[in-house]
Amino acid sequence: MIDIKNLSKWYGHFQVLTECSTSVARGDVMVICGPSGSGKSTLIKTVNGLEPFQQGEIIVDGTSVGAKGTDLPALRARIGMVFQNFELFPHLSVCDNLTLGQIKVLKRSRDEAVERGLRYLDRVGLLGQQDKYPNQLSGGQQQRVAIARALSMDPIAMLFDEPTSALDPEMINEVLDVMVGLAQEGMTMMVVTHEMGFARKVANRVVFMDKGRILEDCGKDEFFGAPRSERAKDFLARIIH
Amino acid sequence: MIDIKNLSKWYGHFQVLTECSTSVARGDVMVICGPSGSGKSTLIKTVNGLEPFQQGEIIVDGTSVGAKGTDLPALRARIGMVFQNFELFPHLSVCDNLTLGQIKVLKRSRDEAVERGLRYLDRVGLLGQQDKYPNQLSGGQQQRVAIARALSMDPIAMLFDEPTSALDPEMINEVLDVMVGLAQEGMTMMVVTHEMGFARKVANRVVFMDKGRILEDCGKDEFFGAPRSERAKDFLARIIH
Amino acid sequence: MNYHWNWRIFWEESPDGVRTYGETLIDGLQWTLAAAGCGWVIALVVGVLVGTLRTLPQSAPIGRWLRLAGNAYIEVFRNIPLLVQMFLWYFVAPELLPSSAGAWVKVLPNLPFVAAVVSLGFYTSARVAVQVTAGIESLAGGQLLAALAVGLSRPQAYRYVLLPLALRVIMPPLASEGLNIIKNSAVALTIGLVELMNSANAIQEFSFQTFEAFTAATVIYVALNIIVVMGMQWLERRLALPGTLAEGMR
Amino acid sequence: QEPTGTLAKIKRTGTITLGVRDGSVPFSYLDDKQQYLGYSVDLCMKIVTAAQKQLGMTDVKVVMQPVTPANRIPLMANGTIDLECGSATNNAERQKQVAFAPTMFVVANKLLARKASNIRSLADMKGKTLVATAGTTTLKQMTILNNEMGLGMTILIGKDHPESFLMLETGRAVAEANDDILLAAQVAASKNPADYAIAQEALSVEPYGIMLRRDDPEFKKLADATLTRFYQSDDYPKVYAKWFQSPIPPKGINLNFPMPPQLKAVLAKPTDSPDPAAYAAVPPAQQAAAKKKAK
Amino acid sequence: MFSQFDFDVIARSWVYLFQVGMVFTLKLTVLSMLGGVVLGTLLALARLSSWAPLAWLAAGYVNLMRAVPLLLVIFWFYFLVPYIGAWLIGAAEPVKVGAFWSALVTFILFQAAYYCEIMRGGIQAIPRGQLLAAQALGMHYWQVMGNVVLPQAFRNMLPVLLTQTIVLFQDVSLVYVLSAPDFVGLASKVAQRDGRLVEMYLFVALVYFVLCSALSWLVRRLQRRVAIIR
Ligand SMILES: Nc1ncnc2c1ncn2[C@@H]1O[C@H](COP(=O)(O)OP(=O)(O)OP(=O)(O)O)[C@@H](O)[C@H]1O
Ligand SMILES: Nc1ncnc2c1ncn2[C@@H]1O[C@H](COP(=O)(O)OP(=O)(O)OP(=O)(O)O)[C@@H](O)[C@H]1O
Ligand SMILES: [Mg+2]
Ligand SMILES: [Mg+2]
Repeated sequence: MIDIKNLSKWYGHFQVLTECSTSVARGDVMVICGPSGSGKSTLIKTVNGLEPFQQGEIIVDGTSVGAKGTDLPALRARIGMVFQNFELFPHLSVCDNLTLGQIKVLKRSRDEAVERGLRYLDRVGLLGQQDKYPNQLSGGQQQRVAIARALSMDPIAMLFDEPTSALDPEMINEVLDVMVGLAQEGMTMMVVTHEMGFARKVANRVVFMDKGRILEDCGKDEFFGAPRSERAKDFLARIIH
Repeated sequence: MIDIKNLSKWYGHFQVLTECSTSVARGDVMVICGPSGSGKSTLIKTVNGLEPFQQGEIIVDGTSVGAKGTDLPALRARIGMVFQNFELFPHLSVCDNLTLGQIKVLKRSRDEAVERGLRYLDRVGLLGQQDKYPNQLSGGQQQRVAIARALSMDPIAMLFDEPTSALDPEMINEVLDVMVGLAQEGMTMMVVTHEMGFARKVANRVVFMDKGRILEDCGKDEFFGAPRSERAKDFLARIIH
Repeated sequence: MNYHWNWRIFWEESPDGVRTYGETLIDGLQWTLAAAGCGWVIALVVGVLVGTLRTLPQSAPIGRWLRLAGNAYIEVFRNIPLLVQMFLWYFVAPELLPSSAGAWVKVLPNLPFVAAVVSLGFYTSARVAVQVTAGIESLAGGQLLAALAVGLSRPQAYRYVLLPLALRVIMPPLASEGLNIIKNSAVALTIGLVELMNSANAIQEFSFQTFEAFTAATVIYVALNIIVVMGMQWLERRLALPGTLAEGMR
Repeated sequence: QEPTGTLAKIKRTGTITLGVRDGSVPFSYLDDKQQYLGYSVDLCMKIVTAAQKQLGMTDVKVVMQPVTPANRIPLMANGTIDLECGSATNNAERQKQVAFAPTMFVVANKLLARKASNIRSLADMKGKTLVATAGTTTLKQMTILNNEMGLGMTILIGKDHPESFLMLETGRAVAEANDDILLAAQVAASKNPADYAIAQEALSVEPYGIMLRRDDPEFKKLADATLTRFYQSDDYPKVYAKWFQSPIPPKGINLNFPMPPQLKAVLAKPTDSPDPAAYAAVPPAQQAAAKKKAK
Repeated sequence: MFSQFDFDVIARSWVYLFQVGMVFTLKLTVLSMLGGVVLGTLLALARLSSWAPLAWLAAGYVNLMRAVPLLLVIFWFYFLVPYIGAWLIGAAEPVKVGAFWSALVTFILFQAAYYCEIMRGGIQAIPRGQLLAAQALGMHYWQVMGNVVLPQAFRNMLPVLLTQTIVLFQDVSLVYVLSAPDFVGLASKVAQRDGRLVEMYLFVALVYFVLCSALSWLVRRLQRRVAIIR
């Protein structure tokens, strides 16, 4: 469903991504890991066109992301995205956060949007919080609202960029639980994370990046078990205490 | 030389110091320790009148610090003080940092001030750095300049407020070495620090504070060896790994 | 000093034989408010527009050109004194029009008012634009990405997310620009708008009670200031993001 | 006997400050060499010379301080200027604030308009735009008449006379109200003098005087004596001719303005009376306003 | 369309405009800045004083100045300064103060309120430890301020102070209402005398635009350098 072919990207003279290729099939859960600055966030943002790229090709559900004339907003509306810092809209109530995209982009009626928004709010265990504002919620709650916001657009796939790394330890699990549930229901997911527990539990693919290159791209069991590149080994050793 | 009697101090309704009494004789090295917020910094700052207090009495070399009409600047000029964050004057070169107080307060001639400043700069091992500016130096070097600055006023005693706690581990020793040297030369010192190695080596008195009270005030050997209050025990256990 | 104080002057009839001097002053106040108010509308609209242009991504060439245009706009309107801008709009602009249009414009009864509003509006808009840009940039990109990721188009992202947030952030500097435009409207006396300052001056010319007239003007300006500040504080509290300290310490 | 007031000040500071105007041609104006000059300035210099002589000083520094009609009176009161050498109307109201030297000219308020717009009297201005200069008696009179005669004119206000004329020239105003002599000078200096006409209707009679500070009898006495002597001397006609009947800088225009009979009368019997009736028959427009004032 | 315009008037007068008008404007700007910064700094110290009445007085002054239009202040002082002067030196009659000195006093007093707020921000941004360190060396209040706090505040705030000075430079044009011979005032006199408003005002606008743009470009460069030093 998501095909990335020979992707390269530069910031000025600095090459962030070098010839990255991988693909995610319907129902796949792909975990992307690697040291800081290796280009994980950049890679995941190119998938829904939030970051432009200079070389290569990305095809999402038949649509070429980089092609001229692609209706990027329409594409993005079909892919949910969750950020490290939640990025809820602080001036809108939870309910309005959930319905803004549905109403403005999908042109749903307010009633329909609210109904669906609340269904997903319930799904992440926060029904009853819809009239609060983002800053009145804990980090874990905010991130779960962000997931509900993405889900309420009925996405065909979800992108996560370190969804738990800005959270206090107690809150990490409440978010991971929601993500595990999603994965088990068959949602297609690309997840940048250092939570190897999550990867072990639900990933079927793990991608390891360093310095803008994809060094490993293999099944979960292979990644955690079989021999692999020195760098990945180092990285795993450091990350799993 | 420094006599503190029944000292109490409030910030508004909050009592920071409660009935503190202790005294430092000429040539004593007193180490003050205790948990964060226990009032150590406040206590040491009352000694040269940087913090006013409401009850009790402090006599430094015969001068009552809290009395009306005491010439605080003159008193402070005779007591050196070193701060956690160095507090060198960033707009002045090292040399000017060393001479400012001598020229403005002690009214020394510039030549005399420079000569004496450089002598102490040598003493802390930094001769040759006099034309640099503070932020061109490492933290450890800055703290040593701060010590030289205090020394160049020819103080009768030195106050240190956690002089090493803002330093990277590699630099702590270069500062402690200077302080040990000073102690061994017979300088009267009050030192707030968590460096128990330093205390063991040169302190002859250790004061332990908690919640604004002096809980222990005894010889070094007694503090590290003999039985003492639960809190101090707890504290020592946590601080010495 | 041999100055004859006469505070009753404001109840005395002014030379036009219709109004008292006090009423002259009130009339001036109304012109001040009208000029500042209309100018403020222009300043906000143009300022938000230009400020937004300057945050467009530089990657697209069109973005680069719009950015450049926005910067040039700000440079021009910030770097010419307001007085000179008023002269340009009042004395110069009509002469540059085709002569028939110019002749029509020049006999507009409210030309000083129109010129004052336009110059106050554009002059202030450059300052507002700088604030708007800073406000949007302070949101640090994350909100824009999130809005785009939801599928909002760029204009929608600005309309529903970035601008509402940025305007909240820049409320205090906007408030002081709002005060400035009231004060700056006094410059319009140089092109003959009989606003508050000018009516105080007229009272002074006709009655020679200089200090009374200026004292009254000063008091009115200070009162205006207090009202605007209080209004802005009220607005700021109302628009404060729920859950932040700006809401007030409760 | 020690001098007092302004004379004492001159003696102490060695300086006298004349309030001058940017564009009251030919009374007081700025030429293209950035010098202030004119008929009033010449008269003032007579007073300065007399003061210097009386004080026994060899050198008095003369400072030219530009003023506008709107600020000349406060500036006189607060000591910024010592003599106002412009084209100030002497009236009873102003005499409460300042003093005047003996009348040096007599003018009438009139209207100036383009010939094409056919303005003969104030009544023709109904609903049209008029310009007058801030701080002048003319502006005050026009404001009153506008209301009294129900003319509904829009009155523009120029900062000084050149700006007022500019409003007329650039078509912003249909007519300019001002003192007839000033209007004549403006027309003469304009790009196309033939385009303009001064309406015949005289709206007032106004004596011009040099302003001095009030309650300064010693200086006033000196000014009175100096000007009285000068008005009756043989020099006076030369000075009059120099400004009103010969080419004057900057453009060498000749106003060709013969001495009006009212002026001749007052020169023969110098006075600083603020009452217009002392100089000529007062036009009805001015009488009405004066009546209004009285009630 | 420009056929009836005559830009010759600029060629004829620009030397004079710069030699007299621009010099007047610049002199007023620079002197007002110096006076304003000094007075503003004193006001800032007063506002931060622990003696409440002084702090209130300074705050009241600053707020009053910032509440009224500069033009009103200019008029106030043009008429009032001679009386104040007389009161100050105890003279019986008002002191003669010309447009320049009156404007200078006005701008110093007015701008000081704005410089005060800038300096106050700068002083408050200095870490408290700097104050303590200076006091610990035995320095008196004025020594602490003069040698440690103010130099740092001043250096950190230099770009902001200069930006405010550009505003001042533009504000000086308002002395036009006093018929003072500043750049705009002289230009408008020439313009009115020769009936060449369009040409003259366009020229004036261009001159200000070029000067202010250049100045603010310099300030931006300075700002980057200060940011690096810190
Ligand atoms: N806008 C930008 N301009 C220039 N360089 C950038 C920009 N954004 C990111 N980079 C650089 O690109 C590289 C990859 O960044 P990216 O955020 O994708 O890394 P990451 O793998 O997500 O790291 P982390 O784990 O720290 O989030 C980094 O070296 C970063 O400094
Ligand atoms: N200016 C102040 N106003 C109010 N409370 C203060 C102030 N300064 C310090 N305190 C409070 O006084 C108490 C003692 O502070 P102090 O800095 O002396 O503690 P400390 O023992 O030095 O702690 P640390 O090890 O963290 O430096 C703390 O609870 C602190 O919060
Ligand atoms: Mg990242
Ligand atoms: Mg401490």
